[in-house]
Amino acid sequence: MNALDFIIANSPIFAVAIPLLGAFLTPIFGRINDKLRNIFAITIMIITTSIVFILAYDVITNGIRTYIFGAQDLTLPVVRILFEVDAMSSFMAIISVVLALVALIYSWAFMKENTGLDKYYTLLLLMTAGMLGMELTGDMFNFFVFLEITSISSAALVAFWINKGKSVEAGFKYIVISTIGALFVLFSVALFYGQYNALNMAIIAHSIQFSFLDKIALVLLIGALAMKAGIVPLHMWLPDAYSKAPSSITLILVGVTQASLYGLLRVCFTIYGKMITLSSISIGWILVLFGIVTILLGVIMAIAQSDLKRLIAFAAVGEIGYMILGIGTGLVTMSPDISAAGLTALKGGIFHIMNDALDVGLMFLVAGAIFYATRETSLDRLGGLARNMKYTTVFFIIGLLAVSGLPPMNGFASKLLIYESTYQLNPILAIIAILSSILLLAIFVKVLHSAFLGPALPRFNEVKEVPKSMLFAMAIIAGMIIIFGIFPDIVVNNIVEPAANALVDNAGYISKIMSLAGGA
Amino acid sequence: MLPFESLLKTLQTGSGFWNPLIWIVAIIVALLVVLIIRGFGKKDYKKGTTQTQAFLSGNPEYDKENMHIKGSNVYWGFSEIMRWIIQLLKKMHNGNVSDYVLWFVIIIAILFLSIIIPAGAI
Amino acid sequence: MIFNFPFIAVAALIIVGLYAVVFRKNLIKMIIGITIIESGVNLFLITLGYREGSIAPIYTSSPGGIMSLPVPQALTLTSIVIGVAVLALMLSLVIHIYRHYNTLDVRKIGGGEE
Amino acid sequence: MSGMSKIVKTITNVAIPFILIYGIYVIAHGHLTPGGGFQGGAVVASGLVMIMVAYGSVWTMEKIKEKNLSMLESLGAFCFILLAFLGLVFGSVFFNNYLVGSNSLFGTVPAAGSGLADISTAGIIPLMNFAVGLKVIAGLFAIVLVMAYAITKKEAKE
Repeated sequence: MNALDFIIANSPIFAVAIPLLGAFLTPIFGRINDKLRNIFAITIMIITTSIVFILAYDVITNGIRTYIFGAQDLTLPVVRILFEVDAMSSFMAIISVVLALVALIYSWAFMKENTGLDKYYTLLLLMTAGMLGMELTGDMFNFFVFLEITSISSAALVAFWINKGKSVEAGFKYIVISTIGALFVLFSVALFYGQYNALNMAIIAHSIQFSFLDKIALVLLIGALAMKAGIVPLHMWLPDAYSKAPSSITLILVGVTQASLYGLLRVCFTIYGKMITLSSISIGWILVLFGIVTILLGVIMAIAQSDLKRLIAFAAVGEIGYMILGIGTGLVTMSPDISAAGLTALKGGIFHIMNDALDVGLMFLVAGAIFYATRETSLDRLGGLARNMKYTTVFFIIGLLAVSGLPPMNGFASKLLIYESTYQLNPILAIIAILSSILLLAIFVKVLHSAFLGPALPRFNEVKEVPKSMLFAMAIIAGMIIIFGIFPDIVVNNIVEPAANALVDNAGYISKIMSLAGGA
Repeated sequence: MLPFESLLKTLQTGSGFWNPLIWIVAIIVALLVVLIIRGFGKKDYKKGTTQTQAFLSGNPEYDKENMHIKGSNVYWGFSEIMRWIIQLLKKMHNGNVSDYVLWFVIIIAILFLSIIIPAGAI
Repeated sequence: MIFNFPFIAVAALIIVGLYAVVFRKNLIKMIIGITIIESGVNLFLITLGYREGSIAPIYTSSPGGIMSLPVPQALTLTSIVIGVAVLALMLSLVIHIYRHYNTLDVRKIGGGEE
Repeated sequence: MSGMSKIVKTITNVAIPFILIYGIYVIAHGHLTPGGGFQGGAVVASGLVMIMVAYGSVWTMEKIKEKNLSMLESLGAFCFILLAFLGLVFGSVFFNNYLVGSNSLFGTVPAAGSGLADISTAGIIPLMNFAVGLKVIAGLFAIVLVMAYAITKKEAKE
């Protein structure tokens, strides 16, 4: 067995274990030298990223992968922890690692003046490991554990600037909300375990009966994961946490939110996949309703904000609504097989997960750059920054075009898929979505005007362009936005469509484990 | 690795298609038209004359710094009309974590009713 | 009937905990509420693995007979460990909140959000 | 928190070896009896917290730096992951219990059915218990120590 085969065979576990290993080695390197520690963290993340890409390539070409912990083969009843990676998982994992890598590069200069950076890097790597674990695991209890790992480390990072009261307060809110959500997830896991004697997602999905207890579990899982994913009206922690965290952390928080959204999809499409297609069950419509409310509230609140990061956070809430709208439309049309329009909506929703991460992420990075240069986040006191921060302005304009869904950026491609397919479900949905997209444009034009344009303000005469590592991080994301915008077809055909098909095909997901266990 | 033709393929949306390259060509053409139209007026523009000064209905121009419209004043009219709903929504985001959890309980209750009742008897 | 009692206790604990989180205004009391919810969930897990008249699942010098299921106990243990970490993080954040605001009243610390 | 009276300090000095030994016993027998890394670690950490209460957090902080504790904690976690990786190296699967049946340390396969326990069984599980125990001791003690120290500093300032 050569080295590449070895890496491919063990890639699911490497994706989680290497950041974990790196997290605990970081303090040791931090004792030697600050620069060495940063290089070490970035190296670890580059290794993780390449492993995730190898894994994703392997999954998309060869189908679902499983990895059993501690043994070569599986016996019934399945008590072993196992990872099950399909195209959807690997799609989400790619987003998470890319965001984490960019955040690490960005942190180099952005967090330089802070103390306690050993802990910062440790927690950041832990958070990445937790996110990847949530996305790759095939076990409900393991999902809960990784959910908690992610929550704890990200809450600690939200409150990283402990000298600011607001940051600590936002971190506290985040951990309270996350813990309550995670406890209800655990309660649902216990309900499954009590009925089916299984913790594995595929086995639960195989034997699910949709009894009364299953309905309770479904309600609790949807509620808890929707809260973690920031769906209105459970989103209120999100603007607080996003706006008070350091910008590099906010970028990963976007990924954490989407990992929770992935959990929601896993629950709806895989675990309840057999039952969701029954006409008496209206989960699809519930998601569509959630999506519309989320879009509307996000954009209306964003218009009224005067704090830059809080404004972007509400715009991010609106963007989450688009994903939910697309995915909910896909779910509505499943009876029992998905229609062509439904598949388009699902593709749009999944593609928008990636685009939202890039667009909103770039916006947060720009907001962080403005904060780094001017120590100011209020739009009322900013102005004329384009004179001194040329590159940041260019990146902001790219992000503006992308986030408000203007062609030819990537945001347009995914939103177009969502508009066209929701129009076939109900025209009003598409109209609301398009109008909100226009409002998003208005919101960010306001930011462009009040922060970057306008006369030079004397108090910002000394402002300089941000350091190179921050510019480089922004350039990576801006480059991806442009490439995905000009060639949306590559992404949709190679990554998004397998992910959508994998999500719909829950029979394949179940039979993989069943054939492995030799039963049924 | 990727064949060149795959870059030129269009994104099918079920009821239509989207090809950014055509769009970019259209944008370049539009920019050229704009440039040509701009060229017509360019020779009338003279620097250093009163032509370049701001005209505010005959009022004197303020300091440059005071001329900048602040972030919360942009879209003033729009937010004035939407005031009632914005005030309502802002009241919702009161920063109190107890209320956040209360919303969670309410949503769980609503979801519970909406999933249990249509499915009929327990 | 008597074997349903733990499940009633689980429901009671979760409701009491949620009540404390929602209606108590002191941050420490809210944290206590979260811990009560966690105890409820842990009790539920433990109860699932219990069988009437069973012994603890330890093989060392075991007296024989049916054993209760060890998997839920392992899950509970993991959940307790996570609970300790969450509790520590929440308490240390509360210490910092108290330093900044000089109060633990949840209505006073959240004010001033736009 | 400054130190407490001489009586408390003396009693602490007498009691602490027993608490530590009990905690280490619980860690070492984690694969045979109820207990394991977390439980034993919590016992040891509470013993250390007793020292902190008796002698005061400022004194303890001077003797044991918080930085060293977090290094120890990282070391514990690192050993745990390393053992899992060794499973990959020697047994071709992550977390593989490669020591079982190797007749080396902890490598004996126990007889089937109930009976008296043999401590030299269970493969890498006792080793992992020690790693977790180290992490829990350092982690829990660091949490309590830092919290107490922070509150003491706050009181001293006022």
